[in-house]
Amino acid sequence: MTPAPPHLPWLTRGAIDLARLTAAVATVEHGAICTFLGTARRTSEGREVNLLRYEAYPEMAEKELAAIVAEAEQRFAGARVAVQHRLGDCPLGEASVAVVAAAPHRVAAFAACRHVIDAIKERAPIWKQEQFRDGAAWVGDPASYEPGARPPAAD
Amino acid sequence: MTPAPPHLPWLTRGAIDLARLTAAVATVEHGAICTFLGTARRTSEGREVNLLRYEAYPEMAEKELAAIVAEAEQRFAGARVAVQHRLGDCPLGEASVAVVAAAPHRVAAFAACRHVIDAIKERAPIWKQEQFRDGAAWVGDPASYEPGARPPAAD
Amino acid sequence: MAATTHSHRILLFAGVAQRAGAREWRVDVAAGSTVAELREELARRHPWLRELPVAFAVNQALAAPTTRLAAGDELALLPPVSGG
Amino acid sequence: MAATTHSHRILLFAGVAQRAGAREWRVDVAAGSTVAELREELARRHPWLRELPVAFAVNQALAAPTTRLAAGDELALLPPVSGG
Repeated sequence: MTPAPPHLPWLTRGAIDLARLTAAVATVEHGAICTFLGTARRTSEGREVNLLRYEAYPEMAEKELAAIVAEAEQRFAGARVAVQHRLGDCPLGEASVAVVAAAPHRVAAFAACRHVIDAIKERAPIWKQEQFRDGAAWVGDPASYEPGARPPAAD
Repeated sequence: MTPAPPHLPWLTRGAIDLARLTAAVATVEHGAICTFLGTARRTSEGREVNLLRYEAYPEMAEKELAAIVAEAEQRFAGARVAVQHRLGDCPLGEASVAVVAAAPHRVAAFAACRHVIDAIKERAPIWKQEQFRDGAAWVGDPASYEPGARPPAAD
Repeated sequence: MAATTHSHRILLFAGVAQRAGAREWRVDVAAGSTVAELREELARRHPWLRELPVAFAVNQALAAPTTRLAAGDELALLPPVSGG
Repeated sequence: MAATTHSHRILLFAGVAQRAGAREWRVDVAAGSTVAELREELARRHPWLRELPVAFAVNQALAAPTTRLAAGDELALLPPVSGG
């Protein structure tokens, strides 16, 4: 048995360190590592995005991410999973979420990685705001569009 | 349109640089990056492996990898894929193959990545030798087992 | 005997916080009230809530409409999630 | 008229190279021979080839048994692949 991975924060305000996440789960008994990065896209439904901003209910999001990972590790034989989600401002091209699934073989690595990102998008209490040149909107909540809202200076 | 990715070698004798592969395909129009790393496992069918050694028919392997990538980019909308396979000695825990698939959305990124690694394992003229304490064997060719064969010094 | 009431903090997020212009609300609810009753009470005060498919969390877990609220419960209003 | 023959290099890899103790073979084949005929000729000289499900590549592409060999073709014997 390999020791439990060192605890990494589920939520982070800075850039995601993929190498650190990978090191937290990969061992010499894992022949397969499947990684998913969600990155900030410039175009959303034809509109140009300047920046994404993420907000969470942090205590609940941490519990939910831990539950999703535990579920995947139980369901997919030998899989170990690391996850990190970014909060606050996420510049274009940078990762807002990373999932790393290590497993003895590739089928389980792909399945665990896919399960975790799907579950995060479905269940984790995290919200994405798209910042446009002339306003901002919470994704999935189009009535939230605020014309004139501009991204404030980075914190 | 984004420019074509700079050419990276399909085959490499040193460690695989995942960040470089990712940079070669990811753009701000890609919201999803799915990566697969095949890594050298310590245990193979109950036997302890010291080292993997890879050999290829290099000219044909390069053509085959390019064809597999072109196929995936055509089949999965908006996907761009980078691949690198290691040759020579691959120490335990290090990556022998990396596939990076960037796409506008996650379904295509996962599908392209999975397609490419499956096709590599099925079609690329590349061979893996497992080096044990007391011999070595080419995977899929058990009659090739050579007792007494030991890993020579790294080249 | 007069009905007992509890005072609750309700955490607000994303588009809900934006519309509310606040990060939390305080409400008093009668002891033994359900999540459905709380939702109705909030919607009476903030009619725009009816347009949004919000969920409720009680003590950091999704709660069913039939869940009964107890003193000290941490409540939250969750608009449709969009992480990832 | 005497049959023309071509001289071919055949590249060997992995377990095949190991058994052959060589990285390539040279063979003369009659003009117009097929891959199946070449395989039969090689198996006559190296009976262990019959135990291995080897494939043939002609000019760096997998070749069918019916493929005809031409002068200058680059040939290779491919044992079962195991990359990844």
